[in-house]
Amino acid sequence: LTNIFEHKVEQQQAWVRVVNVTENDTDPLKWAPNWPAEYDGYKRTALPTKTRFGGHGGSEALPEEKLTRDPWLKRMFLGYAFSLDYRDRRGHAYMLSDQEASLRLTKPQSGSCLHCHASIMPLYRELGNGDAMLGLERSSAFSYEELNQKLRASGHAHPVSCVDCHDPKSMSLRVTRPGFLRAISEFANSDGEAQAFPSIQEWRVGKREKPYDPNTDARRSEMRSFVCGQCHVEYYCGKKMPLTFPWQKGLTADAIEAVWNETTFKDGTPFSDFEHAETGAKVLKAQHPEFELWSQGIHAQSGVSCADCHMPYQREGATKTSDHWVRSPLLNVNRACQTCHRASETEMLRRVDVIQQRTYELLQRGGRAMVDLLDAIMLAKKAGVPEAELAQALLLQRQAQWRLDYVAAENSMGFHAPQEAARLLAVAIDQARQGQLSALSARAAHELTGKPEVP
Amino acid sequence: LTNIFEHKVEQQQAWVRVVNVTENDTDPLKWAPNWPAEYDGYKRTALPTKTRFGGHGGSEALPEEKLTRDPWLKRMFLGYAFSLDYRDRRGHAYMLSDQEASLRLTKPQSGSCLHCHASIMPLYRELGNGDAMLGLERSSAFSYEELNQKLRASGHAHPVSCVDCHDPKSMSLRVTRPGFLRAISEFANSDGEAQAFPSIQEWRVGKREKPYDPNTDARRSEMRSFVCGQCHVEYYCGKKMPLTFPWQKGLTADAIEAVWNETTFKDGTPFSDFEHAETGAKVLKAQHPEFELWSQGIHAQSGVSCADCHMPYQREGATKTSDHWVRSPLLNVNRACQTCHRASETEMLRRVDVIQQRTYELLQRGGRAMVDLLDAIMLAKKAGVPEAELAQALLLQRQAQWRLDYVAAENSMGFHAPQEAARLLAVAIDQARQGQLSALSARAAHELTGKPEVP
Amino acid sequence: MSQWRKKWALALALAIGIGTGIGAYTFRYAEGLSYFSKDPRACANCHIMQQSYSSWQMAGHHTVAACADCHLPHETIAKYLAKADNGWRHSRAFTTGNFPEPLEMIPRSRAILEKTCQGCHEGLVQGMLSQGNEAPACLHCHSDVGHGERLGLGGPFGSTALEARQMPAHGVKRKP
Ligand code: HEC
Ligand code: HEC
Ligand code: HEC
Ligand code: HEC
Ligand code: HEC
Ligand code: HEC
Ligand code: HEC
Ligand code: HEC
Ligand code: HEC
Ligand code: HEC
Ligand code: HEC
Ligand code: HEC
Ligand code: HEC
Ligand code: HEC
Ligand SMILES: [Ca+2]
Ligand SMILES: [Ca+2]
Repeated sequence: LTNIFEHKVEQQQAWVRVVNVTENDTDPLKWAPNWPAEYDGYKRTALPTKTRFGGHGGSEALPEEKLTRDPWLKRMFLGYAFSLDYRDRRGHAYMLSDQEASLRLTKPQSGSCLHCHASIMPLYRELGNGDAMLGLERSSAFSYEELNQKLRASGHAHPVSCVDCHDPKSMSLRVTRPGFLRAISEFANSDGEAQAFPSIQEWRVGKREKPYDPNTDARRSEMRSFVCGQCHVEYYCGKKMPLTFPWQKGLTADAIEAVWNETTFKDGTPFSDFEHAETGAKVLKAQHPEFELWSQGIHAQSGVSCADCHMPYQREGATKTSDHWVRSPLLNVNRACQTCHRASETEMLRRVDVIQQRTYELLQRGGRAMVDLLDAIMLAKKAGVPEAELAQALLLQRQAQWRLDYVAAENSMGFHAPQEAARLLAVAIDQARQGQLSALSARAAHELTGKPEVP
Repeated sequence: LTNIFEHKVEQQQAWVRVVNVTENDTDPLKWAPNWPAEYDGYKRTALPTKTRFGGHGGSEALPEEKLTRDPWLKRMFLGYAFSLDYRDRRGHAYMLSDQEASLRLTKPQSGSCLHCHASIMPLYRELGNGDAMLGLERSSAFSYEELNQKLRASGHAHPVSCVDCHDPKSMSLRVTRPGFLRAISEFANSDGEAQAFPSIQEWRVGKREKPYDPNTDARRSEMRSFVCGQCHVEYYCGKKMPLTFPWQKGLTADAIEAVWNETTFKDGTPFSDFEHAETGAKVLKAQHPEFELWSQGIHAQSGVSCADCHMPYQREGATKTSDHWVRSPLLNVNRACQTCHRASETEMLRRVDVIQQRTYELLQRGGRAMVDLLDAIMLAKKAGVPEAELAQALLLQRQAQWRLDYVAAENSMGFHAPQEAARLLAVAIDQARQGQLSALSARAAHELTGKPEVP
Repeated sequence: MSQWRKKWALALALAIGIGTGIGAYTFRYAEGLSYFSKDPRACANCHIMQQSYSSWQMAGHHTVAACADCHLPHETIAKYLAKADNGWRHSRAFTTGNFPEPLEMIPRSRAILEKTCQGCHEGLVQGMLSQGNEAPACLHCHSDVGHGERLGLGGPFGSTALEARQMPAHGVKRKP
């Protein structure tokens, strides 16, 4: 009986604002009295979680080092900060401290890094005199340490916070990050396939008078993914160019590669993330393209959003709230999957496992092909093959490495788009082996001075 | 208006048997008066149909030649009857006449070929004195021509017929083909993953007193695929061994390869389908593994059977029948797919297209890798590389060709298990390129008499 | 539900249908009047609706909601308009046999459903509805509340789910 009574009371309390919150309230604690259930969930992102390929495990100071687990990653990144330290992700609560602790910061990094690791909007507005987009642009001139200090001093040094995804007045979802706002509008303006985004399809056949703006044009179901797309995306973030999400031609790995290939730095040199320390190839680095890979999968194209799986609704007393403990859905199959899928929890876990296992097997196969390619190039160099004759092998290294890294850096081990991930790995493997063939035949031709003719 | 009256009347109808049918009634016309709707559908399998990758198109005498469309197929099959004539499939009505018309018959073929191309059971019973299994075994001693003549003389020269899938007394589904009966029982007895087959899982944990028998043990939903698994499967059908479905280790392409690798002919030589005319590699031929690939996909593992998509229910007045016009489900999306999927017809077609396009692209990529491999081996041979040093390249040809052919010969262009098909192609490409590397470095080593050392 | 409203709605429905005299006959004959009853068996009067009826009986809501609770607006006027609309469209379709099978819900029907879900579950989903932008689509996640998994014409996931999954191979019967 008391139970019913409690329910009734809670029902009325939903959404009673105990305190007022504003654009500058980056501390989630401030929001807690109004929305205690959401706040409780949010706080739990500090708890350790572990699945076969997800989460970060126990209570160690830092998550596991990917470079130790897969040495071919380290080899692939030689010459770049990622070869120093590259770890598993973990909960949102750690995003700022994990960044600060990374040995990648022993190389000079740009202030733009904070775009996705802190509740940065007030600082952007400050830097841009009210214009956040300008603020972001200015942020790339700062070193990471300088901007981090400014942030700490401003009192906004929190991980992603309520105000980053919610309008404090209406609590509607909204996107705040300038990087995303610009890029999604560029994407809308491209002719890249947009099956997952009905509002972009509509905008494209509509008047196009104003640039596409997710905060006014997107549907609620799209916003449930856009808020995540602010950060879980491929980017360039360095000193040579402002923070860029490369979506001008579409959201596929191939379209993104094409954008990078056509990009030049201010000094006119063609875009690349780094020069590979061993081979000298000018290569790319892919970072967590969850949003992009998801967009190529059947879930996205059926309207299933990130929040559907990673923040499923849960019943708390007499109201339903979104679980703000953003984490692997495999820890919460009942709510995350079974509202849509009738299969048992064991069966859902088995399905994911089959998909991830296939991806993992191909990924390791790709890693072996990459190592063989690097070996072949180095042997050719040792044998004195001139630079020019290795151009093709180096180009193939760039292409293969892009795709292999794309799937490796994506955090769902292929689940977000199983067939597409397998396709990318197949192409990566082909390119790596072709590079190896090119290096081998260049070396053979060199050692035979001209013979056998390269087939 | 009459329509409504009819509805009301039909609602009351039950199965009225106008004529009696028996085990020896292979002529579907005999069954027509009892089940006119099913018979009408069955007859329509003679109509031409066409989708992007399915069906066979217009009213030409014979379907399109695959060898012309994809010349790499022809090259891959050199030395085997499949390099003479290899066409698109079409409707069931043509199965016997298309076989008879095939130029593959210009090479001696075994009588067992009829197992899947005619209503053959009465003839098997005759050959085996009532024991069909024995009849099948004896059939391999006959040449195709001999047995075909016997069949024609017996009056049973019909394509797959009612009696092949239905018990004439109860009209229950049943499987008749000895090849399937033996193989599915062997598979049940293996520890191959059987996610798609609940009754096999049960049999395995049960007493196992009697061998697994689909006709008594399988569920109805499984029978709706087993009847197709009688023919839409990988096989060996030649003179050196009775007809074999290679399922003793499981239903994956890898498990089947393992079975072939461990098989020897009676004369003790290791199993292979043919010797490649150019390279001399002892290779395998994969035939239409629809049942096997389907079993690895999410549909099979969710209990969706062949008949669900290829023979969906349809309403005729107030009664429901299974559409016996077995054909591409893309010609019938509403019934075939929308019965389970909530997306629109256009959207379902688009989804299939995305899946098939990705598979097609990888398949062609695999074809190029295969041609490069064959070229590399031939160059090495020309350069005088001794046989022994090419052993690895030839082995890799066998492995790569097996997987490439497996996906090419499967008739859904990857749809039945999209990620698995992409995985197989990725592995095929890797193997083909590794074979090429092996041949190239053998040639280089040979031409340099010992140098550079093979990496 | 008052008597005069029933009559008013019937009149409206017939007025739409009367254009072709035959429409009225059809409507009556095919038990079109059942559109004006709350009894779920009334919907099942058409064999086309049989599948929906039997699957509804197996789904969670059958003890708390009947067809009309979900498929017709809860506000009186809107309810009768919808009844007339459905009544006319379904009767005509039934007569001509001209409709897709499995059935496809039209957007109007979908919109009604969304509203009726909210109607009963207002308290629970208050938080979801309180956000400024458009309401979430309940059917995106809960499309199986009324009838279980989508049924179409049957098959292993339809009203024959239990049958197909559990029935041994023998005993195929013509389905009604
Ligand atoms: C249909 C469900 C589904 C959707 C939609 C979905 N994901 Fe996932 N996601 C998963 C699953 C399953 C995993 C694998 C988790 C694991 O391995 O433990 C995963 C993994 C992840 C991971 C790694 C999680 C970890 O614990 O390490 C991240 C980050 C992620 N997804 C972000 C996203 C983003 C961003 C989106 C939208 C753009 C998205 N996901 C859409 C189901 C989904
Ligand atoms: C402001 C940037 C930002 C936004 C917005 C954001 N994320 Fe994250 N997310 C991160 C960072 C950074 C990490 C890694 C933190 C770490 O490893 O310390 C992370 C980690 C994760 C993880 C891994 C959690 C674990 O337990 O391993 C998941 C899952 C995830 N995010 C999903 C989402 C989803 C879903 C959304 C949208 C609802 C979202 N993220 C929005 C930046 C963001
Ligand atoms: C576009 C958004 C974005 C930008 C810009 C960004 N990050 Fe992250 N970062 C993420 C997300 C999302 C994750 C969690 C997913 C993962 O670990 O792959 C993450 C994870 C991390 C981690 C923990 C895992 C690891 O890689 O070891 C570190 C450290 C990190 N980022 C450092 C940086 C640094 C340094 C920069 C600037 C060069 C930077 N980030 C720029 C979004 C971003
Ligand atoms: C990374 C993005 C993100 C952050 C950070 C975030 N939310 Fe949310 N929040 C969401 C999403 C997505 C929804 C679901 C919106 C919908 O229903 O469409 C949501 C929904 C809500 C709702 C509506 C009721 C519900 O639970 O569905 C409230 C209230 C809310 N959040 C409060 C908060 C508070 C308080 C914080 C900070 C402690 C916070 N949110 C942080 C993404 C976020
Ligand atoms: C809001 C609905 C929804 C949620 C939540 C959802 N799915 Fe799905 N899922 C779908 C739809 C729709 C499809 C596409 C097939 C179809 O139309 O049924 C699908 C397809 C799949 C497939 C087959 C396609 C593929 O990529 O291989 C798998 C596996 C799957 N889901 C697993 C999951 C898992 C695991 C979760 C939870 C982490 C999940 N789904 C959550 C709706 C959902
Ligand atoms: C979930 C639906 C589904 C299931 C289950 C299914 N198929 Fe298919 N099948 C398809 C689709 C879609 C295609 C592609 C048709 C096309 O390209 O026109 C196809 C293609 C085929 C083709 C080539 C058809 C043609 O017109 O050329 C054959 C043969 C086939 N399937 C046999 C089978 C067999 C045997 C099984 C069971 C072991 C099976 N299918 C299970 C959907 C299905
Ligand atoms: C007795 C052997 C046999 C059985 C049993 C059998 N098939 Fe076939 N099927 C064939 C042969 C042979 C062909 C090719 C005929 C030709 O090309 O002339 C074929 C062709 C097809 C095609 C291509 C049709 C087209 O229009 O292109 C489909 C689809 C198909 N079968 C599906 C099925 C399904 C589903 C089942 C089970 C319900 C089944 N088959 C049972 C032997 C069989
Ligand atoms: C295990 C069953 C089975 C056996 C045994 C079998 N077939 Fe078939 N055959 C099929 C099926 C199923 C198809 C349709 C699918 C396809 O074309 O890939 C087919 C298609 C064909 C076709 C038409 C397409 C093409 O390949 O040109 C010919 C001709 C043919 N078979 C000849 C033969 C000959 C000759 C033999 C004996 C060496 C034989 N078949 C043995 C099942 C079988
Ligand atoms: C290749 C296999 C195959 C052939 C040949 C075949 N059927 Fe069927 N038949 C099926 C399948 C599968 C079903 C669905 C049975 C179920 O759901 O249990 C079926 C169902 C039926 C039913 C039950 C009612 C219905 O339509 O679902 C009848 C009656 C029937 N078939 C008659 C015939 C007749 C008459 C012929 C010959 C003209 C024939 N069948 C040829 C596979 C076949
Ligand atoms: C009897 C039910 C049923 C039928 C009929 C059916 N499907 Fe599915 N389909 C499923 C189920 C179950 C899944 C797995 C995901 C889930 O649980 O929703 C699925 C998944 C899918 C997926 C995503 C998985 C993948 O392989 O990429 C696609 C695409 C798909 N179906 C297309 C089709 C098409 C096209 C047809 C018709 C030719 C069809 N389906 C017929 C039940 C069915
Ligand atoms: C709890 C709410 C609820 C009740 C009660 C209910 N339905 Fe439904 N009905 C739904 C939903 C939700 C759908 C949409 C299903 C979908 O999208 O596949 C639906 C769909 C339908 C459809 C369209 C065909 C289809 O399968 O999509 C028909 C017809 C239908 N219902 C008839 C009925 C009849 C007749 C009754 C009473 C016997 C009934 N409904 C009771 C919620 C309900
Ligand atoms: C006169 C016979 C008949 C009666 C009585 C009937 N229906 Fe229908 N219903 C049909 C037919 C025929 C269709 C297919 C119409 C179409 O798709 O154009 C249909 C389609 C539907 C649909 C899906 C199409 C749409 O309109 O969105 C729903 C939902 C539905 N009926 C619900 C109901 C409910 C609820 C009742 C009882 C209040 C009911 N029906 C009574 C014959 C009937
Ligand atoms: C006439 C009032 C009424 C309508 C209309 C209604 N519901 Fe319900 N619903 C209930 C009640 C009462 C319960 C609790 C039943 C129980 O606990 O068994 C319930 C239970 C539920 C549940 C939890 C149990 C389950 O079946 O999964 C869900 C989810 C749900 N409803 C969603 C919906 C959706 C979505 C719609 C609209 C398509 C809807 N409801 C329409 C009254 C209604
Ligand atoms: C994005 C997916 C999603 C959407 C959209 C959604 N729900 Fe739910 N709903 C869920 C999940 C997940 C649960 C299970 C919560 C739990 O188990 O704690 C749920 C639970 C429920 C329950 C049952 C609560 C209980 O356990 O008794 C009802 C009733 C319900 N929802 C109604 C609705 C209504 C009405 C709407 C539309 C306004 C709606 N839902 C929209 C995902 C969703
Ligand atoms: Ca990058
Ligand atoms: Ca074979």
